[in-house]
Amino acid sequence: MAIQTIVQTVARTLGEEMQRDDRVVVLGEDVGKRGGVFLATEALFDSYGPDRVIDTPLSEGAIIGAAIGMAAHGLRPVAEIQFADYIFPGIDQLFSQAAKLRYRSGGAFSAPMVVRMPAGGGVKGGHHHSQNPETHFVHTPGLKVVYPSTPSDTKGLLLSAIRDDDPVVFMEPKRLYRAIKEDVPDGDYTVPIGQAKVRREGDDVVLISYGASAADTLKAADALANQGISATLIDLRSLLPWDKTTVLGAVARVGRVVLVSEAPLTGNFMSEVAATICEEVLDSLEAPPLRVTGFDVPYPYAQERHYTTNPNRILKTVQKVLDY
Amino acid sequence: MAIQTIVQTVARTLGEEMQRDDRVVVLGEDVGKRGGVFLATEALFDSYGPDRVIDTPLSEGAIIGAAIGMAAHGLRPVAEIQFADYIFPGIDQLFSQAAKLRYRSGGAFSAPMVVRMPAGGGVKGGHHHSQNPETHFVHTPGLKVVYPSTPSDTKGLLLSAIRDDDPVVFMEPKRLYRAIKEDVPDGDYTVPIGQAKVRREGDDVVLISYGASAADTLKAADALANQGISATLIDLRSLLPWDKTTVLGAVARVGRVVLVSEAPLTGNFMSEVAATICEEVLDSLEAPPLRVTGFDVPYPYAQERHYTTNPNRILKTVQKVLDY
Amino acid sequence: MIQDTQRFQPFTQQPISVMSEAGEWSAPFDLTLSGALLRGLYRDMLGARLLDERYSKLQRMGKTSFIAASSGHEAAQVGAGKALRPGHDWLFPYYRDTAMVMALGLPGKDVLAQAMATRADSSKGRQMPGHPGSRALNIFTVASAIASHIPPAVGAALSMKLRATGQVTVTSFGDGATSEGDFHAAINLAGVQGAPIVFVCQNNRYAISVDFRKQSATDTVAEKASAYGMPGYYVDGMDVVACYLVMKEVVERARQGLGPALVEMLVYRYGAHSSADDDSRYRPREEVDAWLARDPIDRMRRFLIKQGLWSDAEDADVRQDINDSLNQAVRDIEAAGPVPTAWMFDDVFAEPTPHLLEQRDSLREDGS
Amino acid sequence: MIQDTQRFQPFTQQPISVMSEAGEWSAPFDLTLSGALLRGLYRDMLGARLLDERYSKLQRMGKTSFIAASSGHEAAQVGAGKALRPGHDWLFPYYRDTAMVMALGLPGKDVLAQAMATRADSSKGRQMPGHPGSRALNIFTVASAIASHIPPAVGAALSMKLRATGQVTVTSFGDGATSEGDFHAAINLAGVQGAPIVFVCQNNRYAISVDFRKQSATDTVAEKASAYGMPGYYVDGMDVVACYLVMKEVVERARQGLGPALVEMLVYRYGAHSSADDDSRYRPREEVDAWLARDPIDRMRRFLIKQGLWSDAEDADVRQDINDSLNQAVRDIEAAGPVPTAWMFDDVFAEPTPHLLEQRDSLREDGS
Ligand SMILES: Cc1ncc(C[n+]2csc(CCOP(=O)(O)OP(=O)(O)O)c2C)c(N)n1
Ligand SMILES: Cc1ncc(C[n+]2csc(CCOP(=O)(O)OP(=O)(O)O)c2C)c(N)n1
Ligand SMILES: [Mg+2]
Ligand SMILES: [Mg+2]
Repeated sequence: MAIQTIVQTVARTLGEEMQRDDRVVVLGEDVGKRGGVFLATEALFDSYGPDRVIDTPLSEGAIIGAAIGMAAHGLRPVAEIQFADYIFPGIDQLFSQAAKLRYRSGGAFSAPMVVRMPAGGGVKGGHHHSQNPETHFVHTPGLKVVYPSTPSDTKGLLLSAIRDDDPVVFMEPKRLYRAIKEDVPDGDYTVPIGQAKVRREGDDVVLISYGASAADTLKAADALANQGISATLIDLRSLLPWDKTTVLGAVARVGRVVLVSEAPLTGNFMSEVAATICEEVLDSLEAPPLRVTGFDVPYPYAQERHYTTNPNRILKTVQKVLDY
Repeated sequence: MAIQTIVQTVARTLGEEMQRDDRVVVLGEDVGKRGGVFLATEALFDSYGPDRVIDTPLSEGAIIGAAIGMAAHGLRPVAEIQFADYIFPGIDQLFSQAAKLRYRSGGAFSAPMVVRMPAGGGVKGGHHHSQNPETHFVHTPGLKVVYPSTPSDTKGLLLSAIRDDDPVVFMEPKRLYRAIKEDVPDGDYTVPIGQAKVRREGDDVVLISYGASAADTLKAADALANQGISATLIDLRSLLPWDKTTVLGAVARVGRVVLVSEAPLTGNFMSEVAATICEEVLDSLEAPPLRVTGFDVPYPYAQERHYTTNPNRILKTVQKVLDY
Repeated sequence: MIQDTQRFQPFTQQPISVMSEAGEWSAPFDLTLSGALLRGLYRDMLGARLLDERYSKLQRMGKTSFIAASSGHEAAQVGAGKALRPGHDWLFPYYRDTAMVMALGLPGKDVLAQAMATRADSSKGRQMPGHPGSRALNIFTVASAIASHIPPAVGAALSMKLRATGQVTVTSFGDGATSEGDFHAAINLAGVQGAPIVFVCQNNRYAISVDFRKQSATDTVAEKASAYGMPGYYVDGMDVVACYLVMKEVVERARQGLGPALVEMLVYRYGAHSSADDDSRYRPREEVDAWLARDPIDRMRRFLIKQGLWSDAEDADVRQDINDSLNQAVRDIEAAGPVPTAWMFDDVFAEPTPHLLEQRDSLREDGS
Repeated sequence: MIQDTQRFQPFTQQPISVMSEAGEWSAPFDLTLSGALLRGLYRDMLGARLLDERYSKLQRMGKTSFIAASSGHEAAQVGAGKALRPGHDWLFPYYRDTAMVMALGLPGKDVLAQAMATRADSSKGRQMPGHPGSRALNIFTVASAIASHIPPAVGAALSMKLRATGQVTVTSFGDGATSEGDFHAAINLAGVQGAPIVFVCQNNRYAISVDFRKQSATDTVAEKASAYGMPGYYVDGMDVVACYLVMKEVVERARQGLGPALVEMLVYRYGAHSSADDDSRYRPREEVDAWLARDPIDRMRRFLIKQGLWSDAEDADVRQDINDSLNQAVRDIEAAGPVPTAWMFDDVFAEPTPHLLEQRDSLREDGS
């Protein structure tokens, strides 16, 4: 076990897997000597050199596109998009090529690749260094999507993602990159894609979240506990596929649920979760499922702390659900 | 009044508005002499010439990007994306530039432009000529999104879109391009963005849809009527902003609702509508809101008629809601 | 066959050609290709043309929904396809490359099976017609989105270089594709990395209706190569031997680690853009006729006959053979029967996820 | 001032320069610029440098969160900014263009106000620091996404052409930006349409840590212009007069309807990429020192002194003036106070939609 942050875990896990499997290569902007602008690929260049740690030209289309071809040809590329906001110049490669390759070829070709990206706001990054584009990914058949919130899950899901035979979008909560330290299991520690983590069991309300919002939600749960309110805390971790069984089980049992995710409200991934809850366990609901999300505005700079899913907003919403 | 199809209405409405307002220009691939691959810009080139009807190089990024600059500079560009599926090479321009321009400049600049695109499947187009990418647009603050299903609404919303001071994504149901003829009002006929259309009032179930699915839903409603089941039929027409008032009013009154939209299930726009319904009028629900959507697979070729929201699938789902 | 010396110059003003319209050898070096190879080039062009004709007929009969014919591009496509080592090198083609994939070894039957989307289609009826692919032949299944296959092609070439496999990638596209951002992003990366890849642009001077002069401010595509630090060759795409020789040279150079190249082949699309197009709206008839008079197949036949490698009688026999086998192919493809509805849910992922199984079951339930 | 004859050749091997490092006039034509203009070029560079220094200090004090300094790029930026007609032509700059927007007329106070995001910021605190804009000066508000402003710049130029407004667009970006697909898509369109636009690439040979040799297989950016049918100029970006003269020539040519141009200015980034970067991880100290010795401001001062247009005493006075006004600016900006929370919901659309009003109210309710 080693006590480490999320961003350290990314770099070390990549290094371990590159050691184990020489098909694994890393590519992106500044991933080489610089070790990534967040140091998420630190020291890899020194260990594996420019053939396996590739500083690409400044083009997300080239990065993702090259990863697709490498993957189809037998490598296991891990592409870094410097900020999730910059996925869009490369999103056609992800959507039109990667997501549809296995399907369109009748299984003849596939793209076992990972696209890593720091996502989310609260770091004074403004419009283009703060967004949470996960809805775009989950709505695109052929992509898997994970979004861990702890160092251990980062390791476990990153290994699963690299070893997965299909393209996985690996979102990293940049606000938590250095905010949490944790003992991370050594060696071959994997977390299956598609399993949520119940971080806490409680009877009064279910709180569902993922990514940086999971940390906000945890804080809110602590505050609730102080008030004697016990919450079941679910960290989805995987968004596609997402763990319906765990979610529906908890909501059916507790009857009250608040869904927390920082992306804009309209079309937020939690809309999907809420719609599914209502489809499947309507009769167990004792209150409407309420969402705490970002607002339908471009990610603001000056007011970003009001935009995030801060514990205050979560608590007010939980109160509404409890008072219903 | 003139009896015309949707695609004829697009071309004629563009022509009328170009006549009225010389700031309006049309640009895209094959919009010139060819009149568009669907003839949605037919005859415009002959009337307005290459300065106002611009055949661009084959780049969606160039098309949307140029439209943004034209709009910021004072024109009213209407860009055509040949198929909605090809928005992705240009989506960064739409998301990173157009959607955020007014906001990021504190109102100094804006992009009053329309991005038209034939969308939806059922025309044997396979993966890349069939998709319904509206979720991506509604989830991007700063864009308005409309998706008419009749010739009259096409005219009314297209005029509103061109005259709107912000970027509007104008989705056209290509499966219905020539399937419906209708008397379309002459002259300055506009439909406000953000207003749904109640096409039929009924007491047993509310059916909500838009685009090509609205035609499927209409057929289903006819079949239901034959069985003595009366449906309220809502055609959303505008997806951002969408008409919460009309939807919530109808659902609160009737208590049962089926939501129909052809995009893949996970993250479908109807998930948003369903989540909102449950948030706001949970107690009036007599059955879970159920969705009839495309599946979470790339748009298939051979089986596309099973993929669409055909009336059969709608009817089975309505039955479930009624039986609940 | 490829000499040590480089035969062709990049960035020429005139397209590279090695035979006259009349079928006379016109290159400043000797013809050293075998008769078998030359006859093969011709036969492949003819096979593709006849397949096109059959395919069009099937489309008009409603047995397939769409065709984007390769007629007029055969010399370019066969020249390129034949320059690769089948099953070793990789090809990233676009939708018009029927003749190219066939020259590489894909049976015409597979092309038609994909177009007719029966159980005989190895890609399971997933895509619209004109989108073949083959794992065995390393033909990366076509996707409709223009230029979107070019970045993956570069990625495959980088993998080849990294692992020193001795393979080469060829990717093919039209003139319109050169305007897409991904063309640029990809070829730029290939230039920087010296990837073993050849970019083949079939310039028919139209992207559907859009004239090349509205596509690019340059006279040629080839000259764009200099922006990526690689040689660009401007080739007469109606001269199959020139296409073959230039391709062979640049492919082998890439194989030797000497870097990528861009090859522009000047061709003409004999038909409309596709069965969904009406080219009379934008192309003058005289222009079409002038190019029809330069038919690459006729030119090669004249050449072979002059070389004593072909005869009219043989021509008739070969046509008959090809047509017979097309007849048989169509019968077999139809006999295979339609693809099952449930296949719609396979191959989204290597293993189906719970939500896909649920959706498959829900469709069954609905029975629709 | 611009002569009828064209003074500068595109596609030179050596960067175009008109003065030596020592500050001697070295061009093959006479210097005809007025003393006032030359002094202005210097003063603008100095103003930008001093602002940079102040801005960095504010960042270290936590009064702004970020800076991507223009130090080292001043000659290029001032040369370009001064070549435009303020309030008539349009500028589409990138985040490093502080000196360029100031040369065009944007007060340093506005730059700092945007960076400090108080009520003094005309863009209402919406964006991270380093993202100025101005409606009055036609400075298209900076967006962080590299190269994303280039297609809109071309669109504006097309509008100018269509309406024959006599305006010109300039867009500016770094060497890294040239790899993005949108750079290509945009400049290609400009070439085809002959749009009145000048593309200015400030090549500092790094994109954050990525060396230009990993960005492009060419030696220069300028030579890429030939792929778009336009002239490309390779200019010494540490020579403000050369930058100004080349820009003036190509801007006026574009204004006359003679088409677009690409201008590469060879510069060096004196600091790290930004306050979030540590350049010692990838740049050798000796390289930085060598370029520091070529400081464009010092060179211009030597030139002016040699021309009898400047003195050390004047230099001290001007620095004092600039610093005084920066002091005042910072005081005013801070006094304006923070932007209100509710502003977060404005300017998404021209008119707020019901859902935005609802969300604004919900936030008020939450009080958070
Ligand atoms: C990204 C994208 N945009 C638009 C289209 C629609 N489209 C299909 S073919 C075509 C023209 C292609 O022209 P070119 O590249 O010259 O190839 P050609 O058909 O002439 O061989 C267009 C615009 C597409 N398939 N993909
Ligand atoms: C689309 C996009 N991808 C990545 C980034 C992150 N990023 C910010 S600056 C930069 C390097 C830009 O280099 P260059 O264009 O040479 O400009 P310079 O900073 O050297 O002046 C990168 C990669 C971005 N802002 N936008
Ligand atoms: Mg073409
Ligand atoms: Mg740079």
